[in-house]
Amino acid sequence: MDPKALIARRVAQEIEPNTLVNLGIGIPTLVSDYLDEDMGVFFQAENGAVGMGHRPPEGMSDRHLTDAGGRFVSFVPGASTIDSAFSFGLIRGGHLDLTVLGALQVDEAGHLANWTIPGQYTPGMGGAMDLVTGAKKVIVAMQHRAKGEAKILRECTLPLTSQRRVDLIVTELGVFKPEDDGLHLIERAPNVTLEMILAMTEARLIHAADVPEMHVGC
Amino acid sequence: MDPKALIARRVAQEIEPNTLVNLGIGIPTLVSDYLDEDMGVFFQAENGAVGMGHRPPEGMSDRHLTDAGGRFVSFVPGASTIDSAFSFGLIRGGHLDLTVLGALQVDEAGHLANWTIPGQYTPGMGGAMDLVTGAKKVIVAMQHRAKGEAKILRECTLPLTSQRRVDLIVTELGVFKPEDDGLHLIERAPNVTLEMILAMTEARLIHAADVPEMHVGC
Amino acid sequence: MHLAISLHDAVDLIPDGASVMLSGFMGVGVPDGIVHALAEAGKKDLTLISNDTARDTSGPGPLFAAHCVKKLICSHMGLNTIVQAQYASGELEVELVPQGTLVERIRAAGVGLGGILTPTGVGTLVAEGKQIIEVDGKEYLLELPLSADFALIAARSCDYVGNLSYMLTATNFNPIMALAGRTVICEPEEIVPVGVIPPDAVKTPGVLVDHVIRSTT
Amino acid sequence: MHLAISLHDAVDLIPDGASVMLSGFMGVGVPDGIVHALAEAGKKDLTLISNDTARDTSGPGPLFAAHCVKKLICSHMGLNTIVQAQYASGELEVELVPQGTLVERIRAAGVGLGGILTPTGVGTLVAEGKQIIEVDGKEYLLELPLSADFALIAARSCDYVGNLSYMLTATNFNPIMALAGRTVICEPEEIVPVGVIPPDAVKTPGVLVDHVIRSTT
Repeated sequence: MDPKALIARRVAQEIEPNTLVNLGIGIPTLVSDYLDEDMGVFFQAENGAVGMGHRPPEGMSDRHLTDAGGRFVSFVPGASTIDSAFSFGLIRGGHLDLTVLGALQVDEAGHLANWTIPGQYTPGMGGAMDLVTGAKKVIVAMQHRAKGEAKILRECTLPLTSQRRVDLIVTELGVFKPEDDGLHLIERAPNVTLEMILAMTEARLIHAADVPEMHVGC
Repeated sequence: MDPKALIARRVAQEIEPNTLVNLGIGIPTLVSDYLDEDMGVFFQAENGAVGMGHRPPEGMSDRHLTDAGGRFVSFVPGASTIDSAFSFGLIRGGHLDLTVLGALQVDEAGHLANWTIPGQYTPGMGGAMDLVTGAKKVIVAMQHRAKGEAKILRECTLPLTSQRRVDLIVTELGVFKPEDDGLHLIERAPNVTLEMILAMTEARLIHAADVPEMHVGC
Repeated sequence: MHLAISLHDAVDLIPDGASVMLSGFMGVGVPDGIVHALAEAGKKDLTLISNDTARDTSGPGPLFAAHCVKKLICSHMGLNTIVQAQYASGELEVELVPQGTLVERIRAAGVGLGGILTPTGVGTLVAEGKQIIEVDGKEYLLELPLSADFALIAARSCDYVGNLSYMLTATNFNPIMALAGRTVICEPEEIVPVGVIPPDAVKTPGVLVDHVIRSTT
Repeated sequence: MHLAISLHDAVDLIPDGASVMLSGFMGVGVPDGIVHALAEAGKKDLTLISNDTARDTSGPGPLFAAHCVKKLICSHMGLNTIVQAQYASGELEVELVPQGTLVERIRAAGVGLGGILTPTGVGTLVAEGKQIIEVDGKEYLLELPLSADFALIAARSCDYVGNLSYMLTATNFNPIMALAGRTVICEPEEIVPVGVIPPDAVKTPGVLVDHVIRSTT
């Protein structure tokens, strides 16, 4: 399976019915493709939409209805519009059940760095700091390494997005859960061995002798 | 002229066209009777109305449209509804051009006390503290004395409503303006002498030798 | 999907001793059905957060008549003789909060702020015991968030995903309290099919609403 | 009564060196007419407060292309290559603010708060130089109000007393900035007679709006 699709499918399993969910750009956006539309999940966009749906059919897009990237979207039945203060009120106030974001780095403490690389051009944190700080649950969805470098580290070297511990990390190699005692490897991807994961990860991992395999049902 | 009507007429002269005005209960409420309806003044009610109008005709009242006292009102053309946070955002944010309130006491420094008498039952400050602190202009409209006691004092003996200096005090005897150097008597009511005012006022008054008479045009 | 529940079930959700925000302003925009039902059920030791206490038989009035309330946090209690009597006798503990501060404290809890700085109350009795913070040479009171176990709110219309719209001055505290209750129970005037309330007319998205009371009529 | 003014007169109101809030999100809900007119007028040394910088030719883009902006306060500038170049060359000073903090700072200015306490940014670079206040054992950043000489906003409909309604996600920062500009200039898609926007559909009461731009078409 395509690594990105694998990650998105696994993250989709974490989504509870009747919840409010915010998906970041990149892999997180793919998650909605693997959800049952009858689950009653509402997708939030920071720019002020609750109940965002798919890209509208050709000729039916409207310049007043876009996602946080400025792309045309549609509304699902029961959607609503909110202003930016209300939108971040939902995020920071703990009303957002889940946010799924990408990462530059995560570490054993569950800290996430995803907004700036010192010395390089920084586009800005946008809503990331509020999302990571405020959402009830934060899942990092990312490819396990970037340009041959480990992204799951003992300690982030890049500036943090929040001091809040993320709840789950899903990569194409496995699923990781930061706890008080450290970072737990709780699942490995199909056809991936424990040894491969340990070799590709800088962080120290706590794991059972026999790590169960991810089920993504396909 | 009836003292209350005199006060209300004089306060009405202070109202500028195209402004947002909040009138407290009692004498302040009467002020709207003496305004030209073409002035473009919008009356705010703390409970969330911008553009409150008169009591509706018999049979046309609606339980969803009331003033801050819970009485049925109507909307003028161009009225709008706001929630309580927005309503006090207008008040505290300096968007309310004028509030007219009653007082228990005012003093030479322009301090107002109108919400509690220690040892007596205190109904609560409601929106008074926000109104006095936040409105661009605060006018006190009150009868000059209460139960034979002076209400314009050297220094308030009752707990203050705000540390903000009010802009004008209008009674049935005269008009008073607190400034840096003290409390100025700037107008006397028709048929009221300077001596009468001085005798009825505990505060020290700064005044011209010949205090001009109030014009209320009736 | 927010299952509509009966008034009876809604009342059962609220235990004695709970903190309860009740919306409304002088009896307007109050969920009257659940107020009466809580009073009839004889709930005890509630902490009630409400802008005002309306009159003896309106707004939160029935809760005081039935001795349900131990502590009241409000901006005004002036027109309710039962509240006055219970306050005088010491049965009722009262915390008075300026109205703009009250709604902003509730909002702060609802939107995840640790507090707000307001000029209201500086130099008055309201400042007692509160931290004063100076910004640009001006003093402000640090006012803290105010949340509650339950927010009981009234709406004009509600759809089956819990989206709410309000009408005119019956709006007042409703959309703010809907953000701040840990459990939000709405008593709408009508429940309508999903889609009937246009997205721009929704003032409280359904994701904030936990339970909707089905009309008993 | 808010007299509708021409685009030309609106541009004349804004001097070089002014601080300007510009609403919109990735080019949606932006008053594009006045943006282009300010760029063509060659305004200088503006401080621009905007959520993002959209793209080179959308949203606030034209203001950067015409070198109107000296300082930018925003949450994201990632997709505008002109902004990137001006930032890299040192022509443009940039202050990055988390989006939720940005909108809440603007709101604080608009509603007369001296600041707000937010958990966002604690323990990050954003906390540098800011006061940390502990409430109930949790740390918050004290974030200060953000106002501007002008707020330039876009609306769906505007009536002749300045009441505004917005449409869908073109709402975004508009109603918040309408509270916080010392002078508020609105560019609506349409101007309608008073009474056409129902009281409950008004999201910005006309009392907040100083000038409305008459369509040039």
